[in-house]
Amino acid sequence: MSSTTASDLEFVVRTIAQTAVDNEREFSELDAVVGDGDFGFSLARGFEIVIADWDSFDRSSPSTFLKKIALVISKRVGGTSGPLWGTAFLRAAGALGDKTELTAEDAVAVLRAAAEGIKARGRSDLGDKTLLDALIPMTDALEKEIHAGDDPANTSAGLARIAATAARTAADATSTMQAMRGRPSYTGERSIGSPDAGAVAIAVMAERIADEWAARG
Amino acid sequence: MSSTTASDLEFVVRTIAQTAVDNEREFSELDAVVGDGDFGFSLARGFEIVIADWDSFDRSSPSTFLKKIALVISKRVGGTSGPLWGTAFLRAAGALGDKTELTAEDAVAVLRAAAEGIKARGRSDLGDKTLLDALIPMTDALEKEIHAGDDPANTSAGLARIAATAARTAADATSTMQAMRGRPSYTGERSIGSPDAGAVAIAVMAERIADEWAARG
Amino acid sequence: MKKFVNDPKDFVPEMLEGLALANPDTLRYVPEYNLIMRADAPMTDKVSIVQGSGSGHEPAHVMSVGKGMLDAACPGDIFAAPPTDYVYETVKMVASPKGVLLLVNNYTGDRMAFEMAQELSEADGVTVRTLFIDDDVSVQDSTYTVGRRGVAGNFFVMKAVGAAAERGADLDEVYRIGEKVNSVTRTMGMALTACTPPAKGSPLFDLPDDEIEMGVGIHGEPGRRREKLRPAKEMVHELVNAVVEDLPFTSGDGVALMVNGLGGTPLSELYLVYGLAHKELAGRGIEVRRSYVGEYCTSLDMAGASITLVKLDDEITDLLEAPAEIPARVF
Amino acid sequence: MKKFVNDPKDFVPEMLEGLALANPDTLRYVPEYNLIMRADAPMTDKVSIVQGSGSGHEPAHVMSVGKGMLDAACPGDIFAAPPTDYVYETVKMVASPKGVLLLVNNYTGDRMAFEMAQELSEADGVTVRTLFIDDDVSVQDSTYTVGRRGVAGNFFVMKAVGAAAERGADLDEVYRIGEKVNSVTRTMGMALTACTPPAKGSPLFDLPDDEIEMGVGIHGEPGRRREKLRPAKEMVHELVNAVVEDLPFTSGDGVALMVNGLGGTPLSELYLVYGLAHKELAGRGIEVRRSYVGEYCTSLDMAGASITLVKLDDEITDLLEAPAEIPARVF
Ligand SMILES: Nc1ncnc2c1ncn2[C@@H]1O[C@H](COP(=O)(O)OP(=O)(O)O)[C@@H](O)[C@H]1O
Ligand SMILES: Nc1ncnc2c1ncn2[C@@H]1O[C@H](COP(=O)(O)OP(=O)(O)O)[C@@H](O)[C@H]1O
Ligand SMILES: [Mg+2]
Ligand SMILES: [Mg+2]
Ligand SMILES: [Mg+2]
Ligand SMILES: [Mg+2]
Repeated sequence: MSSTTASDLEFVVRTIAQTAVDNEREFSELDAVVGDGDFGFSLARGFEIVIADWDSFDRSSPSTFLKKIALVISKRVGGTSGPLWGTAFLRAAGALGDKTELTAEDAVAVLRAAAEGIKARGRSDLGDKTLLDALIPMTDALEKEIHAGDDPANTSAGLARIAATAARTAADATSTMQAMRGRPSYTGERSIGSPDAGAVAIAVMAERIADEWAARG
Repeated sequence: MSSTTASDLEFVVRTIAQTAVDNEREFSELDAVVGDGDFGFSLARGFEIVIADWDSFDRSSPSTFLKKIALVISKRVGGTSGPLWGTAFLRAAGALGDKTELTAEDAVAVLRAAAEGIKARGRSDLGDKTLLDALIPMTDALEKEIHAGDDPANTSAGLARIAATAARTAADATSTMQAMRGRPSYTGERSIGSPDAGAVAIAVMAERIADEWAARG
Repeated sequence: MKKFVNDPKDFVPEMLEGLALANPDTLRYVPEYNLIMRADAPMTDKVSIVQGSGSGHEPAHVMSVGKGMLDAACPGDIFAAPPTDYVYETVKMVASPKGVLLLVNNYTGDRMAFEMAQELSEADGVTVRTLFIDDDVSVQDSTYTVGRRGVAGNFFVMKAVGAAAERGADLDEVYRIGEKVNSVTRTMGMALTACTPPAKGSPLFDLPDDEIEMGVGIHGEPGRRREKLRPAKEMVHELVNAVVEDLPFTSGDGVALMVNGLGGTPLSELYLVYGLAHKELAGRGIEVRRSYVGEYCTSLDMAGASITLVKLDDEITDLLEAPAEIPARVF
Repeated sequence: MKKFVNDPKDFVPEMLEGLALANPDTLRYVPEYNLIMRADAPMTDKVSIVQGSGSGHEPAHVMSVGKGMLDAACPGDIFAAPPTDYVYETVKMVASPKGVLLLVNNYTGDRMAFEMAQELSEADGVTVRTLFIDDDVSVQDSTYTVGRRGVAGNFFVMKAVGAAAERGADLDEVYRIGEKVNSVTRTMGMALTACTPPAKGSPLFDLPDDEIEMGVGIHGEPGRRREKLRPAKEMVHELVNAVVEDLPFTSGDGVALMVNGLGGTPLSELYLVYGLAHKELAGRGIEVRRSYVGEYCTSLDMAGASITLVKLDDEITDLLEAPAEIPARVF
């Protein structure tokens, strides 16, 4: 079974950041449908600082590194996304303790911790039509694949692809859901018919990670 | 030579009033091109009162009758048109003195007096791209035709048609002129290319008078 | 057209009724003449100040009636000067033994209506003077036009003469002050979008999505020229330039700076414009001593703004600082 | 998009800079945290009042900073709650020994940011209370949403707690007053057009030429339903009805009535709406004792309006009447 190294972690975070910056307009458009159109703007303002300050982050451990990211997000990202994504990165950092080498199981633990943080902060759960509805199914698919044993596809890149596919399917499926949390919930039934912006963002990030992981070879 | 009776005068005034009310929107649209789009609204607010109060006007003489019209216009019509059209009707009344029967020559005198009133009030003249550029050529054509003698076309209805044709030609020709007075003059050369709203209104009124005079037989 | 409107013919009367209902103690509405007046006018010991013009410029001028500013405003229909008769009746209602000052934005129709009303009032024995306001630098004076237009700068004239009258100045003195303020006030505006008169129901002119009208009039009259939409700082630079060079305002001058919204532009943008204009002036050594940001003279729902500068001296500053109690905010 | 804007990312900071330049004696701008604060804050003998929320609602809340209202406002980007850190730093800067009251419009993001900031501040030893404002009757409370939204009615809460704090009330008393005002304040709004966030560059939603959004949120969130544009009196009837029946307001009540413009609707229309609403209330035996017409809480350049009613008693009336010195007009 492949292991996720610290440099893999940096690659993933960096790709998330770059995806947020590159998709600023698209993510805002998604949020405009039944929200207020600022989701892409909010994320991009934080993640562009992540990229700008990239070299300066303390990398003494994977956990410290993630904590730094959490801090940048909390400092600069506003809206609902600021507290949610800040909490997610903070809890992810906490899940790693003082580990220096990371395994695929650690990746699952990190994602679970992030999801639990979002649930607690947002008083939300699976089925409320939020980013959790992409994040949790993606984590489930990843975990299932790891437990399935040493399938030849079971490389880091292969796992990334499986996660991405699961995230996309789940994000698309949010279209049929009615929003129970966040701004779209004000519209009641009118939230049905379009996917959740946060869930789609998770899918786009996971797909980009899978694409580039494959390219890394 | 035909004579213009008091009932002809009432017919003409009534037709002017009805034309103003019926063309409220069109006249405003014309004024919107390089003006402020209220010309039709302003005229209609006055002439609708002329129609509503029609039966109550003092008709002891043609002059008294025109003076009453002038008063209604002055009371209710705002913008540049209020003082101009009010003055025009007042001067027209003055030109009639205590006449009770009116001739075609009297019609010319009335139109001349109206034009002179507008010139004085508006400090304007032929060539400034205003309603004068339809009113004066129309009056000239009428006068010329009367002096041409007893042409068989020289009935009241025939004269009305000649006046209407002249007014229309002249109004259309204002398109190539640059406005020297009134709001369109602020735009300088940009006033070239569209006809003057006031001039077109004169033409539309004259045409309707000619049409209905013919119908009266 | 998307507006709060019932029958467009009732737009102005219904607005004025709302204004009166919102200010029951201080204002009186006279429907026959579209007249809004101070409930306590006329005062026998004070020159009465009247401003009239078309409607559609709110808060100008009906929302400037009150202690320390206007005794009455007599608006016409949307963008139409009031009928002579309304002006004449208004003067009658606020006629004071100390006289009446008529403030008129300089347009053909307004000039005619007010000049005729002045004549009629004088024949009744009322002392009347009429002051024409012409602060707009967009339209250059020339032999053939009626001259520059009166736009947002009229606010400063109203404020100054209102304060002077409240302090008991006589008619000649009030007139002198008004003329002086007008002579040091300059304005330039621009439109991002056209406005829609309620009775017309569609925009007054077509302005493509990427174009603006530089030097627009407050009745939607075309301005100096059409040009491409540009970043705010470039457009503000052009507006400030036109105003500064006209008087001209020079290094060392102390000024009042007004950023006036034309009706459809929110305060957020107006304050952004204010900051840019303030810095433009600072860069030229012109010191902003008083600032005004908001809507003072609008053009219905037009998106756009104008910039006004007033060159201050002690007398003008003192009059602008004086209190006033009107529906619209002034300080 | 047709706006006065340079780089959209700079829209909020440039607006705040303009605000500070226009009020050099009374306001201070702290760019690091988007913070606008009273130049003389914190006062050791007064509870400090802070309101934060997204930008795009001007004059709320940055233009309500001043004596008698807010000690500071910390806006986020357009329509985005401020980052927790900005709120935390703001509290630090205005922390008073008498405590700090945070006023928060009730939205998920704002709640989170302010709750986290309160925890951080309390850990530093500052006494903080947080009041959530939720006057919007459009959104019905339910088990799954975060509850009603805070909209234009926040003005009355700010005004009342600001006055009470200025008079020396302690934190619990100020909180009690804020909660009381919020409990008798109800608002309902509607949009004629969508708004255009500068960074998005296009309208936030599509609203056909003959449709309105009834019950719209101040961030352009869809409301109760789409419906056809109708004469003003019918739409105003619906708005008044929704507000009156919610509390409910009943015959004999004395109220403050606010007609708030959403940014793109001119004063002329707002006064027309005011008149209609006033008469609707009179017809139900509800007496308007104080009136507010203008822009108090906007949604960028959205055309539309909201109607707010506050049920008055002597205590609330007294606090609303108290003077305040802020960039935006309040009386
Ligand atoms: N209570 C919540 N729990 C989890 N996720 C949420 C919650 N509320 C909103 N979200 C997510 O955040 C996204 C919107 O983020 P953002 O635009 O920053 O929020 P807003 O503008 O409403 O404050 C939604 O698409 C959804 O995925
Ligand atoms: N000084 C003038 N002399 C004669 N006619 C004029 C003058 N100014 C304007 N007009 C006429 O009046 C028409 C516009 O009338 P109106 O819309 O009521 O004026 P405004 O809205 O500019 O006050 C013009 O089309 C023109 O024919
Ligand atoms: Mg959002
Ligand atoms: Mg006109
Ligand atoms: Mg006009
Ligand atoms: Mg938001």
